[in-house]
Amino acid sequence: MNPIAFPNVEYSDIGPILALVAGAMALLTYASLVRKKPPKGAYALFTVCTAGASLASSAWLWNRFDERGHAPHFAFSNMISVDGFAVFFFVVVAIAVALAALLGDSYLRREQLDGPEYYVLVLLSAAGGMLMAAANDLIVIFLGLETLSIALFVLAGFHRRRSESGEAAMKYFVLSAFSSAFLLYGIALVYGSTGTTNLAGIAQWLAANVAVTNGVLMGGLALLLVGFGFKVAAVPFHTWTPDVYQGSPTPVTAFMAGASKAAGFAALLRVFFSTFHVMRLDWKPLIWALAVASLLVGSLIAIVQTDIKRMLAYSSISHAGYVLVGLQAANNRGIAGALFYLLAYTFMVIGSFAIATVVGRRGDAEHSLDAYKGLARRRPALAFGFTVLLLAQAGVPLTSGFLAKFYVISAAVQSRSYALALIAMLAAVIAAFFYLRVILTMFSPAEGDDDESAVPAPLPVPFGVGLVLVSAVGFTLLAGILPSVFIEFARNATLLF
Amino acid sequence: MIAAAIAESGSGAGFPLLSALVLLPAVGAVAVALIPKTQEQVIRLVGFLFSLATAALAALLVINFKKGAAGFQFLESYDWIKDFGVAWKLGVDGISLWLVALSGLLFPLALAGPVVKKNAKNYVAWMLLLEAGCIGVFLALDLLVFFVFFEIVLVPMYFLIAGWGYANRTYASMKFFLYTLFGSAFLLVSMLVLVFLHQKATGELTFDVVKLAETQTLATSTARWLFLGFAIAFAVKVPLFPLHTWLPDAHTEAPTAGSVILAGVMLKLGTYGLLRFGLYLFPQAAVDLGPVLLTLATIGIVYGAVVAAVQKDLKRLVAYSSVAHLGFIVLGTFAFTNQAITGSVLQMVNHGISTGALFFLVGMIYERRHTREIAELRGLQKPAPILAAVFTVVMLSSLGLPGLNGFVGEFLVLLGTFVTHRWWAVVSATGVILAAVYLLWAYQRVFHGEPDEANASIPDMSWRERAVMAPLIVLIVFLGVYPKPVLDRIEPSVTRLITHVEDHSDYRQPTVTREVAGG
Amino acid sequence: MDVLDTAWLVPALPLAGFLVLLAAGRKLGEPLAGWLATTAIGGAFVTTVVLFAKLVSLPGEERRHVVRLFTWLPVAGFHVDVAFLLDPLSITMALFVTGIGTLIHLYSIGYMHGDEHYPRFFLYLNLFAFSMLVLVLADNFLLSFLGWEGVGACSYFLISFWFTRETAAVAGKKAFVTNRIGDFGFMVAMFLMFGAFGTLNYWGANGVFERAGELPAYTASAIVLLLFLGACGKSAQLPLYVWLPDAMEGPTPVSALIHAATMVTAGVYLLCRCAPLLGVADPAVMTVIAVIGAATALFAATVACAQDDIKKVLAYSTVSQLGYMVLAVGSGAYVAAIFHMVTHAFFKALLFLGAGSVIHGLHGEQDMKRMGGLRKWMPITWATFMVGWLAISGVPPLAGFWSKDEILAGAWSKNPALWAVGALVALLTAYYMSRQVFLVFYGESRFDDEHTKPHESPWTMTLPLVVLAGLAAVGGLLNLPVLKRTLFLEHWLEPSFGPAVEHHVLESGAKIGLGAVAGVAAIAGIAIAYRFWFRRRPEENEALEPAILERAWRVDEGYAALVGGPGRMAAMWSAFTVDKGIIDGAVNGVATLARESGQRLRRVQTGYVRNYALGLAAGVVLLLAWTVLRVGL
Amino acid sequence: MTVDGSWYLILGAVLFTIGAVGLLIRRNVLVMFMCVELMLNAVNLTFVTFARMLNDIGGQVVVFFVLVVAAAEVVVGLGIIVSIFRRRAGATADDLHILKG
Amino acid sequence: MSGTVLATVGRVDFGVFVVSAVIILAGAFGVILARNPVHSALMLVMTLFGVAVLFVAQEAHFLAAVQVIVYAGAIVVLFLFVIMLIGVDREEDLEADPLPAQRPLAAGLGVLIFFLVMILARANNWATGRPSARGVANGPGENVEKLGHSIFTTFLLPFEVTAVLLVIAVVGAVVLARRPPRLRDEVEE
Repeated sequence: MNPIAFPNVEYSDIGPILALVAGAMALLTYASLVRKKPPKGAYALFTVCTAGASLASSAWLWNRFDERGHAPHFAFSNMISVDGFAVFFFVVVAIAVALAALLGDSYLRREQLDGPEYYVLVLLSAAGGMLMAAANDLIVIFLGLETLSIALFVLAGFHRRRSESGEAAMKYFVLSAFSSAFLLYGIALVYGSTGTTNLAGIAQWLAANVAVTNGVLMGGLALLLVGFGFKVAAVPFHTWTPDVYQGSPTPVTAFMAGASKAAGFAALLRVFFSTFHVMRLDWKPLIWALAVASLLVGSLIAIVQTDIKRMLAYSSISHAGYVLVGLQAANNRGIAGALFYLLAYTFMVIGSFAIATVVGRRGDAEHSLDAYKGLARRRPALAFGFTVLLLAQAGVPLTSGFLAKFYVISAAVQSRSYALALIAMLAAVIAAFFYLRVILTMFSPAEGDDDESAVPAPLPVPFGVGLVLVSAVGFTLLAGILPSVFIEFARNATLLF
Repeated sequence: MIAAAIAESGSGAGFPLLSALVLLPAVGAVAVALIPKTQEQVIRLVGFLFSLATAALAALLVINFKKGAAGFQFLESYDWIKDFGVAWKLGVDGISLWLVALSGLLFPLALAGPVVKKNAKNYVAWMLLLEAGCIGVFLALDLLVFFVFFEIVLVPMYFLIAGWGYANRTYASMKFFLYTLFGSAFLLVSMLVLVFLHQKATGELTFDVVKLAETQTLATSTARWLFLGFAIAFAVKVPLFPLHTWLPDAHTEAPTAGSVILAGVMLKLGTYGLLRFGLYLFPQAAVDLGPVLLTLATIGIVYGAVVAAVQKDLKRLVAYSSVAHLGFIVLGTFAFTNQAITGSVLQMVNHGISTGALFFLVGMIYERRHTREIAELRGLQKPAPILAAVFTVVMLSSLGLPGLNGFVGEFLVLLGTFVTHRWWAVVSATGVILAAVYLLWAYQRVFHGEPDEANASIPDMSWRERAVMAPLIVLIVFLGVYPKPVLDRIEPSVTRLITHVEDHSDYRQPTVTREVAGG
Repeated sequence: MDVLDTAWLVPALPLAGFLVLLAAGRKLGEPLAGWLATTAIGGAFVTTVVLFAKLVSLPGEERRHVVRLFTWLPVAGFHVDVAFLLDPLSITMALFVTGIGTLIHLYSIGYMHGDEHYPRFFLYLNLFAFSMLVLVLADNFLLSFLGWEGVGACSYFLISFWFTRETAAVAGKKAFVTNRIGDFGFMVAMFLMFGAFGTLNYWGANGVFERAGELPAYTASAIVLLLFLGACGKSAQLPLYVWLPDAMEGPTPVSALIHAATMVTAGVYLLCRCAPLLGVADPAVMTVIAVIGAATALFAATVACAQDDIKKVLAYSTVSQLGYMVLAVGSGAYVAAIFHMVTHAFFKALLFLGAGSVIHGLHGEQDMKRMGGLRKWMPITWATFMVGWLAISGVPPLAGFWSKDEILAGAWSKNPALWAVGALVALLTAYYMSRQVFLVFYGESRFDDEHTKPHESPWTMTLPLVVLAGLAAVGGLLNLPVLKRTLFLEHWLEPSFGPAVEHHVLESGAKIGLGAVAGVAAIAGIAIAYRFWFRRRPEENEALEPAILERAWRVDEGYAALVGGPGRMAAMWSAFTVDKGIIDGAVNGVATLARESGQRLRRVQTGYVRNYALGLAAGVVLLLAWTVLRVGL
Repeated sequence: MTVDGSWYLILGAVLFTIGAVGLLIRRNVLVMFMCVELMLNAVNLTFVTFARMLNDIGGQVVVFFVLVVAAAEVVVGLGIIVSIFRRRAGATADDLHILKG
Repeated sequence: MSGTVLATVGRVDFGVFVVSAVIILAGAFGVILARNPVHSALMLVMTLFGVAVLFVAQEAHFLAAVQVIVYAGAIVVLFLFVIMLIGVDREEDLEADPLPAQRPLAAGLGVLIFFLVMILARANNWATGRPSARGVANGPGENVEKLGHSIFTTFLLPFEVTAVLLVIAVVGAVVLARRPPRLRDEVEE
């Protein structure tokens, strides 16, 4: 029997992932060993610190790229690639974790679901997401995706008193398993036709066999797109999104919309743009179609929604369309645009769901548009924050949302996809309708508001949620007004592929 | 040539006046936002003072503007998004100068004039933000910066209509926002296509309007498509027939100050865009497709007037009159003669003053009678002779009576257009007749006749209202009698623009409209 | 400093009056405001007289002086100054505008006594005087146009002066709008001239008239026809005359000043001013002008025969007399036109003021059928009115005879048919004026003399009457065709009309003959009226007042049917069917479409997880199918 | 002669399709879930076949990981089913449709 | 090895394949057509066994063992356990689908997916990749050893990730299966 020569492993390469996993383990161990309830918010604080450690580790990685011998490279026997692209998503996911933890704290206490499980699952799920982003092997992507998803199934069904929550978990689970099967089948076909699941290996094979039109490979690619398309909620693989976003506990929805979508896109971008770059003429039309369908379907259905979470879900579908526009451009600007978009979107959408968390009140039930009536009067700051976030999602200038759209659309134009660029802009017009509708609702008086003496029911904004809002709104405005540093970040992330 | 013009203007260094003009109102908005809600008087005062300070800056700009220089002055340029070659580049020339001045004038009046009943804080803050946006649009010399301002103004205006408007405000504000956004979609895409094609041809990625305009690299058909894209966006904003239907709704439902700004300043964003970008960036395409726009403008002039005549709502009537008036501006823009374009620019200012004033007046009537239905108003001249007199002057300005400002612009436009596009000018001139029909008819129904009880008891203009109208009336007369200082500053820039069009297209201006040698 | 350089004072004085009244009119009140206004216009008159004297002292060829004040519109090649032109024509116009204007201001002080808007009235009057003076003194078309529209606006203000009266309001609007149709012609004519010459100046090195000869005939014809359209509006010619009869809703001094003596003659003035252009135009254009003038004269005269309103008769008479003037212009008899303009100003202003005096005396009564026998109540009014009557009827040797004679002579040389129409009009004029005099001043009183005590007017009103009566009597002296030397006006105006003027030379025999026929026609008219109307009850002559004439040939109704029917329908159709329905409908349709597709698409989201999975599978099939197509079957 | 790899692969495709169709037509969540297992097995079979054809151990390793994932998924999936259907009669997927539109 | 042996082996392999395929497909159809979930589960076991046999036929012995132990042994038992726990071992009415279009569409799409994959595969060979990219599978040596070697070297990271996955599964199972605590009345917000 041959002795096994373990590969040389440098764990600092996956420091951000390890930080999250370690945090989760620590939390789990503590909670199972110590009976005493920890002080209020301790879990959340710990999770935020973990995310902070992850961020710090990411920053360290990022800065090290400039050093000799630490340029972007593959690690763990070529299983992952340590590059700017990965680090970018580490950052995005870590931010999502921190924000989700802050949101979760008060929510869990309000809904009397407190305990460490939420945080553990969020941390582990996020680790899966990061893994997807860094993966250099289809099997790692698959494992990362499953890690992310399985934790999310649990989180979706976390609010066991709400039947919607269970239904969401159920639907998410069935459909996700279904799509994973397709993804896996796609991986198998790619494996068969190229002889490897390793992305670098695939790229090498493609470079050597560029002229061959390979049906199995292309079939595999199409099925990969099914799996990723499902994760990022692109039409026609979006059907789970509204139901799951609506049914899940709101902080979970926020995390899902932020981290899960980003991770899905990380894998999609890496596999399609980087690995299958030579086949871009084959996949661009598919992405084109998916982008158009997502843009239009997402916007059109969103305008007839009356539930805020559901509406945001549909809007997230149309946002996925924009990111796909960036991918469809298949140039560096497009990818950088997609990255910037995801960064901006993470803040916008988590901020938005933060407000839904507050307005949803106890039982996570009040998500109809009517619940937002008169918000501007009762909670002007909240209404202002939501307005900024919604306008950003609509793509109004001086917010990050505008630059994100501008970025991907400019990439599309650069690659001469004029029609797509125009469709994307027109979809933004449709989309603007429902964002404005929400804004309008907040600024219109609620029933009984005319009566000056009537005291509206208090709408407390917990500290954590406030923090989320401040950072979301702050980032949205900051990146909208002084975007250079963030754009630089996104651009460097693509250069350091 | 442009470089020389810039060098000659030379006032780039020193105090960043233009940035200050844009930022001061924005700072004001923030300042207002920080004052507690209950301090309504303080809020109003602070808001007014900020807009007044902005007006002072605008006046400073006008005073220091180098007369006779054609190029951009007071240039400022700072990198904004380096990766895209986007810079915070501001500059002013004879075309934008007066629009900035107009904004500087109308906003303090709009803030001082009508008093809103509720939530003064948000209202004032939005107004100031709107001012920053509007001034930004006129000063931006970077396409993206322009676009940012062009879009951002929608937000405050949307809130002003939706928050302080009349019964049908939701529909109107939504329509306004979405319609304009629809146009912007074409603008943004065309803009990007232009920029990237320019990059392909020259290797430089830049949104700098001057650079884009001075190196014409586009193929004819491409330029036409791009021009069309720009034109759609601006046509919506102008609004040009048949993209105008958002305007009556928005104007009618907006609060008085909103209507004033909407008509006075915001519609000019479209005409200014056509002039600054349509002609400057796509000279040949503008020449080729000019007749299309001329035709739409002409239809708009006649159609707007005809439709205005039978409106039942006084505010709606004024709104449709804007469609007609803006038609003149577009007509002049695409006539490509010194007189027509200079007239257009002047007409932008004139329309801002007179239609702004008209909306103030309609607002005053509404405040007194709580209706805008023409059928319910009658004989107001009897209880309110001063109001009637002011209305008369403004109305005469609006219908283009010589000696008042409206005539000067309209006449120059028609005169200049006639030389190059005879029949368009002739048909458009009938708009002058129709303007008299609908305005006088409206005046007759509202102010003449024997007032019934409800109308007989209204108060005349208050001192506050008189103070608001006074500067407008003075300008209406002044610009009608002695427009020379204004024309002298517009004309060099217009001449340069036409020379630019001639340099880059097969168009040649007729001799008769050219600058006389040594004249 | 040259005395002529003070020409700007002429319009400036009324303007100053206007401004003062604007600022402090209400504080001044009655009668100070009136006196102020009168002083202002009087000052202008005096200045004009001084200027006139100076101009007369100059040799003929130097009688053209331009006073430039400041640049109005400078845009590249287009340059318009605010500049005044002093030449015989403009100074003549200025003289009679300020002269008659002063008289009527004075008259108004009495007439408007007690009106609650007394200062406002004088404010408008001064503004009108200013505009009118700008119109006649301007050195270029555009400045003239400023005055042109300015007088239109003032006319609007003054017609609807008593704005609470619905009819006054409507009449004011109608006047303005109708004038605007003419102004449209004026404007387009200016565009054409600018296109041809690059300037709108009258004279000077680059002036339009100086270079008129360069114009192709068809351009010149177009310009002239368009200017004539403007003149038709202002001078109430067919088919744009309709506003003038309605304009009588204004106070009577207004009718006298604006709608008889001055403003309405602006069209004629413009045509005369453009004589050099008219000379270049196709002769057919002149014929058109002459025919329209003659037709208007005849048309209005027939209508005047059947009017009951004392002012309406005079209004139609004005239209008719303006037709005479236009006929003269069309015949190339510019001097005759100006001559008649002046004499007409004298006697028509006189008649209007007289009528005003009557109305004043009867406390607002305007129906002639309810007057009668006023001779004894209002002797001065009666006496002066008689002078005006005879003058307008063309009874020698009063002013009207001479000027009308000139016109008829011109018409004769143009075309005897035109002369025939002119002569017929002369007869009708004498007839309807006599009818008016007999109905108003003779016969028995038909008003309720129990309660109404007619009274003579105060001196401020009668003084102008007397002065005007004097002028109407001797006005013929201006241009007596007795000797060449006595044709003062013709010699005086010659520099203004330049070489373009055709000299109608008729042998004195023919001229005397024509004059005799005109005189006979006048006498005949008076005789017929005497036969039917003198001291008779008006009811006896209903046959002479057919309804069709009373309703002015139903032209107004026709226009109303045209504009009020199809025009209004078209506007309504545009506003509601096209704009609201089609255009806005399309916009809202897009919104509805989006919402509907949203609703439809949303139904796909059934809530059944198996359906979702089905959709996912369908997506798989689509992707695979596309791949298959891409790879090739 | 060994059986050509493509037979195995076709078998895998058939099995995959049966699993997919089964998931679409069955209402019982548990059975749907089993259908997923069918699909995963089809994939596993495909991987193993490819591994043999390519003579590459990597394919077999993938199957190993898929087995782990399947196990984890089953645990969580059944957990969800239990938590939902504990209080309901039957385990019919169609019963869950309060979220829609 | 002689030609005869090869031929025999070939025949045996063929026989194994056919038999296994029949078992697999029968089991698969059984899963989706059985009315009773319990029957479905048992049919699933049949398929799993068939697959395991084919693993063996392709020299993936370790995976075959795992397939039987983990899948057939653990997973299906878990299924059965849950079926019993929530008491859904009643028969499902398969005659009609309450969602009318579902069934034909499902069948149609399934058939389409299959044929599309077939068409794609027909366009060229199935396995076109570079052989033995990550180590030899077929040659001499124990399958388990080769697999283990690969897992602990090349696939070390994925292997470590499975640990995370299992932790999630445990935590998830606990979270989901635990009865929700009763609502407290007083809420600190």
